[in-house]
Amino acid sequence: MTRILPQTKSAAVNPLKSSQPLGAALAFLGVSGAIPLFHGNQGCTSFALVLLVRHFKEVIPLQTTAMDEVATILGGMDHLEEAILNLKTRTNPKLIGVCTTALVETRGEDFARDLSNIKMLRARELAGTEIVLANTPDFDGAIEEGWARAVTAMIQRITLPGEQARQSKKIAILPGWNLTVADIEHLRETVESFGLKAVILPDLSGSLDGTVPDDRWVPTSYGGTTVKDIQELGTAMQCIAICEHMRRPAEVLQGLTGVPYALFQSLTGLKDTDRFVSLLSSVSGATAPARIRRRRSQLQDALLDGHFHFGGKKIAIAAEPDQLYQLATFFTGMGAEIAAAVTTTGTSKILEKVPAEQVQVGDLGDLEGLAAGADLLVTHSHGRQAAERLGIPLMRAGFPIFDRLGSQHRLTTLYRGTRDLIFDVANIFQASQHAPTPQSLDPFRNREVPDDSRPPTFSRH
Amino acid sequence: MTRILPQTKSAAVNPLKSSQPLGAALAFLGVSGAIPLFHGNQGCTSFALVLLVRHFKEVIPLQTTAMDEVATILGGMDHLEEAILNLKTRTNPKLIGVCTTALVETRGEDFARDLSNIKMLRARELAGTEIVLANTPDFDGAIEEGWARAVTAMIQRITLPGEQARQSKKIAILPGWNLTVADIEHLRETVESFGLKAVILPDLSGSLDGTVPDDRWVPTSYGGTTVKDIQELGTAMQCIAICEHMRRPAEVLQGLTGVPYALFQSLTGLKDTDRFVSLLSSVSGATAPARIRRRRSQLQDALLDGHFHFGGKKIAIAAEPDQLYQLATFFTGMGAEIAAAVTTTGTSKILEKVPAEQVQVGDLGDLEGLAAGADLLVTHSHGRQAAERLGIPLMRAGFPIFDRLGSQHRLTTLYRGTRDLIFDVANIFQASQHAPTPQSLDPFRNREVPDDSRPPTFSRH
Amino acid sequence: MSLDYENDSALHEKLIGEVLSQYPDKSAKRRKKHLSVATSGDQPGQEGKALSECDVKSNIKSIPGVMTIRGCAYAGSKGVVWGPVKDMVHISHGPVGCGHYSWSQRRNYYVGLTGIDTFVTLQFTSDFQEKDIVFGGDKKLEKVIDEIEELFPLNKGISVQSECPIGLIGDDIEAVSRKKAKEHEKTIVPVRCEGFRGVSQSLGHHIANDSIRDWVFDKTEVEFEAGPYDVNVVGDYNIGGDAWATRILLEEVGLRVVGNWSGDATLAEVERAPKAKLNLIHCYRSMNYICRHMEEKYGIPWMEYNFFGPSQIEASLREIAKHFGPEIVDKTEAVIAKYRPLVDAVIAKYQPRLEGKTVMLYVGGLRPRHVITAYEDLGMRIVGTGYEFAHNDDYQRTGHYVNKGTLIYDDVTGYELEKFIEGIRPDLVGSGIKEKYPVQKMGIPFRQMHSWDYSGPYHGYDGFAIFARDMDLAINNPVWDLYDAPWKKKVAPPMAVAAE
Amino acid sequence: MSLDYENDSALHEKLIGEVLSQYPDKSAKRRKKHLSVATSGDQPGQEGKALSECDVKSNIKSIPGVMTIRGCAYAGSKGVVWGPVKDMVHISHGPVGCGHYSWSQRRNYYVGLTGIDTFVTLQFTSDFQEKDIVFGGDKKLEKVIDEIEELFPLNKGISVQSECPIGLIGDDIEAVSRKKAKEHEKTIVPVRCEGFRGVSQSLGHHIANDSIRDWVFDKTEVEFEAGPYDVNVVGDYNIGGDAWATRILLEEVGLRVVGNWSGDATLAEVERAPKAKLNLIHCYRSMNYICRHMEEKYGIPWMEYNFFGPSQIEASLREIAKHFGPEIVDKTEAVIAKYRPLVDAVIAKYQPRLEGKTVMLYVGGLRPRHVITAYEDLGMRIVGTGYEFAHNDDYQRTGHYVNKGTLIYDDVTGYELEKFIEGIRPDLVGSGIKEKYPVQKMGIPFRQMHSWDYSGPYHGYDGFAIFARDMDLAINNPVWDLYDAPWKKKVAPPMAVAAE
Repeated sequence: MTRILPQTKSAAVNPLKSSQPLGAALAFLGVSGAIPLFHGNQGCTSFALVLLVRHFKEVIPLQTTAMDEVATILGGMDHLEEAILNLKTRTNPKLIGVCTTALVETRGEDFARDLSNIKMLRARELAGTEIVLANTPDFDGAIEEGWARAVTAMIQRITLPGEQARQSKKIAILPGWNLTVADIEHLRETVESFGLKAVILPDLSGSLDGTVPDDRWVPTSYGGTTVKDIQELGTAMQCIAICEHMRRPAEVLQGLTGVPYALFQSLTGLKDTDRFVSLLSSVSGATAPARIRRRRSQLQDALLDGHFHFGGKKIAIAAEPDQLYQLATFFTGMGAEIAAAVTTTGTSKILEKVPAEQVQVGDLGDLEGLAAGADLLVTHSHGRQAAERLGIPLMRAGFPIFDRLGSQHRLTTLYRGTRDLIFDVANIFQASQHAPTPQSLDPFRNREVPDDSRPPTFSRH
Repeated sequence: MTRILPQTKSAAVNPLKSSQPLGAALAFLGVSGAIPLFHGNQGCTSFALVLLVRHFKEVIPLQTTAMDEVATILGGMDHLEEAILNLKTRTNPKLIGVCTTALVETRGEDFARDLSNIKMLRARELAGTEIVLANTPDFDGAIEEGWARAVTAMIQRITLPGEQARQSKKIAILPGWNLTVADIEHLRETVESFGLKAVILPDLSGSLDGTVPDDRWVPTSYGGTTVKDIQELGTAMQCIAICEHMRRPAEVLQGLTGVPYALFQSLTGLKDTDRFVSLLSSVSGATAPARIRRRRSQLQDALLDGHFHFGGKKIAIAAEPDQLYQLATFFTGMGAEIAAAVTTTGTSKILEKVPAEQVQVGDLGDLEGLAAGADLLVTHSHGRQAAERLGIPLMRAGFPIFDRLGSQHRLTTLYRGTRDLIFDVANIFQASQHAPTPQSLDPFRNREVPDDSRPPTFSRH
Repeated sequence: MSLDYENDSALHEKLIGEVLSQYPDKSAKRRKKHLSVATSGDQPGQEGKALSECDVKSNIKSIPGVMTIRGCAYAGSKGVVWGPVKDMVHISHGPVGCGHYSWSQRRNYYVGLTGIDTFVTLQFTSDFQEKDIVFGGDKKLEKVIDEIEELFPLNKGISVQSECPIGLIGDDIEAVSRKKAKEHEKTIVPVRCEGFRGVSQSLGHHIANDSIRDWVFDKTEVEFEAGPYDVNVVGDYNIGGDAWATRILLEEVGLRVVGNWSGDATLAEVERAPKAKLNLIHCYRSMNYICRHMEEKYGIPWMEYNFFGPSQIEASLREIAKHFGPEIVDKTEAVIAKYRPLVDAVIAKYQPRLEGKTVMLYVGGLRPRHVITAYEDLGMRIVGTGYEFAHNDDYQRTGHYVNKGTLIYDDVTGYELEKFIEGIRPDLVGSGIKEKYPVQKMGIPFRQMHSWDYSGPYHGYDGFAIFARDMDLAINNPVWDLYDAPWKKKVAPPMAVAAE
Repeated sequence: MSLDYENDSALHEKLIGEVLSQYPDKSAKRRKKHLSVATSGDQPGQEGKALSECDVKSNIKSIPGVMTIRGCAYAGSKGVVWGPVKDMVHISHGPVGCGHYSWSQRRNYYVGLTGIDTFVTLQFTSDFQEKDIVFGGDKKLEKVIDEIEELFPLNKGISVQSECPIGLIGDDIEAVSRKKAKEHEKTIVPVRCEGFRGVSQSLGHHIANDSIRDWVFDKTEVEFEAGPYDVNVVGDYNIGGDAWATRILLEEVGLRVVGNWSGDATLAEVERAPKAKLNLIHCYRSMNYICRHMEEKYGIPWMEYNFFGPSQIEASLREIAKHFGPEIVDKTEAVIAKYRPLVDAVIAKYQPRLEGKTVMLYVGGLRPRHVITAYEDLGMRIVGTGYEFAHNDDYQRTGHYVNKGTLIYDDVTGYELEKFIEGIRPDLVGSGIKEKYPVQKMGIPFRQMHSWDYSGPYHGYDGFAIFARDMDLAINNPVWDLYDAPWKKKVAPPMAVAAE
């Protein structure tokens, strides 16, 4: 079993993780007509907003309760109420998703009661707008947890409880945050090719897919899951949760409505996609269409063409737990080995299944220390400087990716996404190949560390 | 108007062009159950075969008449006949595409008559197999010409002549050789989304798309246009030719059958795709489906996100004429300028429309000489060493691409392909960005040449 | 050269009215104070004269649910003032979010061995967990400081940048700093820049300035041989190399730049600042406090300058030279003459491509006024401008830069700004990353004028050439011709239009 | 160490029968001569003994419409022998195809400034157009040579590699070469390697060897101080650095490598070759001609050696040492002892992962026999092997390498090879790029054994470690577990199986 090593130091040097409220905001952005509302200072919101904009290169309708010094001392309910009313008046959103921040959580107010009070007192004014609360202090968890909490909260608050008549062709999909916009588009198209209808929650493919809205001023998210879809999740035949962090929302949905769920810890790789396609076959009663079979065949071919470049390669990954699992199993499945695995939190059960000797809970400083001698670094854009210092190529994955275009349009799941990943990585390896020189030949050289001339790094391990 | 400069020297140093028979062979490979047959020495065939294998990473059923010294002296008809009969007996192909090489063309035999004789004498044995001849000496033209000649020959030989009853939903598409497998797949899907049926000749997406055939030993191409489809081209409502070099086959088809054609000199870029979609709309009487509109919207967004990285960049391209036009117009449409344009032959009319001051007919040596100071080189894989010497990143385009995986799975046309191209190029620029240093600041420095420290190159111009 | 033009006051007044009509009454009343139309362009130097009839009311609280572009005090201290001091380690003290979000958001260039003796692009946080909130974080802070000393022994000092929870849980970071400073014999600066203080990043600037005064000045023996032409450049953060471009000019006219705050700065430069002869303030907003303090305590005069575009460069150089007397004045005239041909060449090349193009600005610091003339030097016109986090003295300083009828907006919301842009449809908008995508989706060229959009420098003559090129690239890119602005579309399905 | 195992003769005979049954009678009869099963493994050194009962008949003509892996004379001369001579420019003389196709198809490594004094990875062609075919190309060749002299003045010489049309249009490239050699005072070598000559690349080797004899040897004054331990390494093309790995060993045992043909070679090395004391032939097939000539004319003995895998390395080193006497013998034993622990470590690591795995080979040159023992050193078994373009003496030389029952195929077609592989289903196939994709699609691991599949070197001890690692990576990659071989599929739609 994989050993999970706790943090080695008090400081985080080049943090791997961003924080929980951002994950929750992302999830709310996958609902149509939604506005995520940070309950905190304008500053936190502004920072998170900029980071989201830099990642998606899109308009992000993130809002703030603009807690100031006085409110911080006296309590934030007035600000929360004013923010909600202002948003309602001006933009009439379908959903306001409140994400708490460290500032208000430190005060330890009872937000749930605050919200109930607001909704009760302002029932008439707020009709037609769902208001969902996700408790997401920065000092706990990371994006994964924030995302899952927001989805759980939406199901708890919005989905109609109780057993309901099931629609035989409808399935509910709860994807992890690490699926790209292209993944979601592709997932939907795949499900539909079996004659099924997919309700995907959250669905970032509508709102953050890089389209230009026809109607100019859109103060909320556009596209995404509708509130009505969330209400009616209980009529699905089957729920499919993707990634371990979506187990909890799936369980809550099952508890509320009895809809059974199947969990895919990853949708990357041939085997997991086979399992997914097989499930769609059995739910729909249809065999896989020619298009899907052709994609499988193309993936097989990519496995053949690509494995050669992966064999024996050493990979260093820093990612949140489920993405770490997704990527690590992809790499080891191609014959590479995981030389370093760093993650954000030690609590996820998926970590035990990561195909590495050990997983270090830590930061990019840890990654930099552990990655010497690796052939590839895999982490978000902030890993670029470590990659440069180590002289190792970087494959960008996770959040944020702000220094490349189109990261949301890259497929990473199912047959086609796995194929594309293989090509991407194999091409990185091909681009950074080094030929031997007469001087480099030496039978007694340790071939396990291909290049000893790399500069030392500043982290100790 | 663009000036077309003739070759500056007798030698080709690092040739840009490969040769005509290879282009013809490629075209034949886009027909189902076909075998291209090089009429020449086993050596030429073997070389071309290896290059095709390295590019596609697929099995390539290329065959040879294995001309030896005796046949070279006495004439090759026997070898041609024996080769055809052997292929027929062993593999029973639907089509044998004979491509002549320099060896036999230098002798100046009358291959058309040879072939007629063979067909007549062996009529019974050869029944069920079309045999098409493309005259493609290496000492003339390049891939573009070879491809167009093979397609023309197929239409002339196979398509049923005369006006025929038109199928209202059927269109014929004659794509240039420079479209990738992914482009062809995408083209078909786009056409079908309007309720139309596309017959694409040649169609490499069936045979060279990286699938693993179920039935093991396939001695011919699999997938691709059927011979029947070629016979029935005359029943299409409309023919669409893509690239100037496909004008001739389209004209021949029109002459034979009366099917009108529309020529798209490029399918890359918003405007040309708009024109294409508009044509599909008018042929089908259907408006563009939501999926297409969404792709257009995503391309618009990519134009916005991407243009910033292209503005003022200097691009050096070496490619065959139509691909040069396709890429050059793409780059200038994004605000870059074409600092150097090199092509294989000076005869194509498209060259006059290339948005560059001048187009040099020449080799990669010319490219290397002209490209100093450019921000990006664009050519096939053999440009990699020039790129390294110049310290300029290389975007691989054309044939051959042997040192990267998945080049056939990259889209380069229509809304989505243009979007992907924008991302690819913008990311190359982002990866090779350089920050100023105190030393590099100097108001009197010539900013038009951003880096004067580049090593001199060996070509003179 | 200030162009002689007048903007459309009536249109601008109407736009303000339309925007406000969408708010509930109470909010409208508050927002009204931030929006205005300039009455007349004043003459340079007439500081303090009213900018417009109603004037904008700035530096007041944000409204819940009305997101603007502003940041917080932490952003002002860590992100602006302290972050670029390169040989110190700046701890984002509290939960991980603030530090992670703000990481590498500004392009403060520097030279040095990153991770060895230089730390600007590294990010340090004490990564508070729930237990730190509950039991207090002082112990953790001590550990973090010890770890930093061990991992990065070449650091010259540490600053502790407080995030919101610090101010709520009653930690005593001053005590920890004092203790650890003594232990490690290093400068350790606690900064009380919790995000909830003040209404924007602006108070963070002030707090950071004060922390320099209280925790750096006069705290160590500074060995430094002062000279007659020593100046500090204050408030140049070396975005894209600006400070380097500035230094070239000042040295050419005979001055010695002994400190640059805080782009590419060392702690030593900050410590020796009080020995200079003159403080040259670039970003008045973020650094006026410490300059006023130095004036008061050490008798160092200060003056503002503007190195955007040749008109202002020349004016500023002459002003500065005057301070130092004839020798410097002569050199200055020689330098100006030397660069004239370059300026003429840049203008000759770009003015024909940019003449008459209209620009709206919305930025922070001093840029809403300082860059105006650079545009005008190229024949362009400023039709609207505004500050993210200005005070009233900023707007007073803006008066002589803007022409009559210019639309002025303070702490504008995304909604308001878009409405103004849509109404005016300028040829270029210069603002921040948050505005970039919505503006571009409107079919309007855009440049980031906080970070120079990955370009720069824009200061000095070198910068002017780059600035001119960048504006040309943005405005004249062919994609804008492809772009059918959505409001120009017919009601027909979009394809019909697209396909022509 | 030759493993003691026997392959399945009956199965292999049956496979040959099945394959031949698909051909028309005439073709079957001709193909039958190329296919065989080994009767018994001979002892090393028993050169000349029959390999099998029926024996293969090699170096005979290809059949039209039956594509094999063979190349042509041009490939043998330009691609193999001359191409790697690094300080000469090799002109592919004729139309562009041959030169372009063959460009960078072999990984002949070298050191030098490419494009300045070294030209291996550049490609030069006279790019014939129709008019050159009609009016003859001699004038063009003259111009091309002049241009090369001007563009690349540091070249040490030029070779003219004839493509097919040259032999047909009656050009006199010898006259041009003589004229231009005189004019430029350079070595210029015309090579009559038109592709239609001979049945494979093999005749091209011979022609290239002869051109060295006729146009290089004894043509210039060679200043060179010969030593008692001078050897030429002949027929090592330095694929992936092989020649470098070889040189390390030879120098360690006390020899001086004065020439290496032709990987990383200079023209000077070729010129001085006749002064060496011994020719060590690696690739016998391509270079035996010139070695026999040197033996005859200059009295230089030659011997073959094999540096693949420790068994052969040791045997070869000892054979070589015997030639030079006790001093070298002692040094050799010391070298062998020095590397023993490394060899043991490599075997200890990889043998458990490779033991008993079966291998089929199909390659060119000497590899179908020479690499066999390297596999056996790792506990693997060779079940089939064959040459692309062998002569009978190659098969004679193969006898003592193969065990009884091994399938032998000469100049095999893609169809035949696939049928054999499908019938035998070995654990690994080692062949060329053309075979790579069909074999992999059958679900069988593959390594390119011409080019070492972008890896190498495989010669010497260093190479053995890399070789062992590469074979392990190929065979034990997890993708093979994912791959359902199509013939194992049930008749059900593939998804049903796939989804399990």
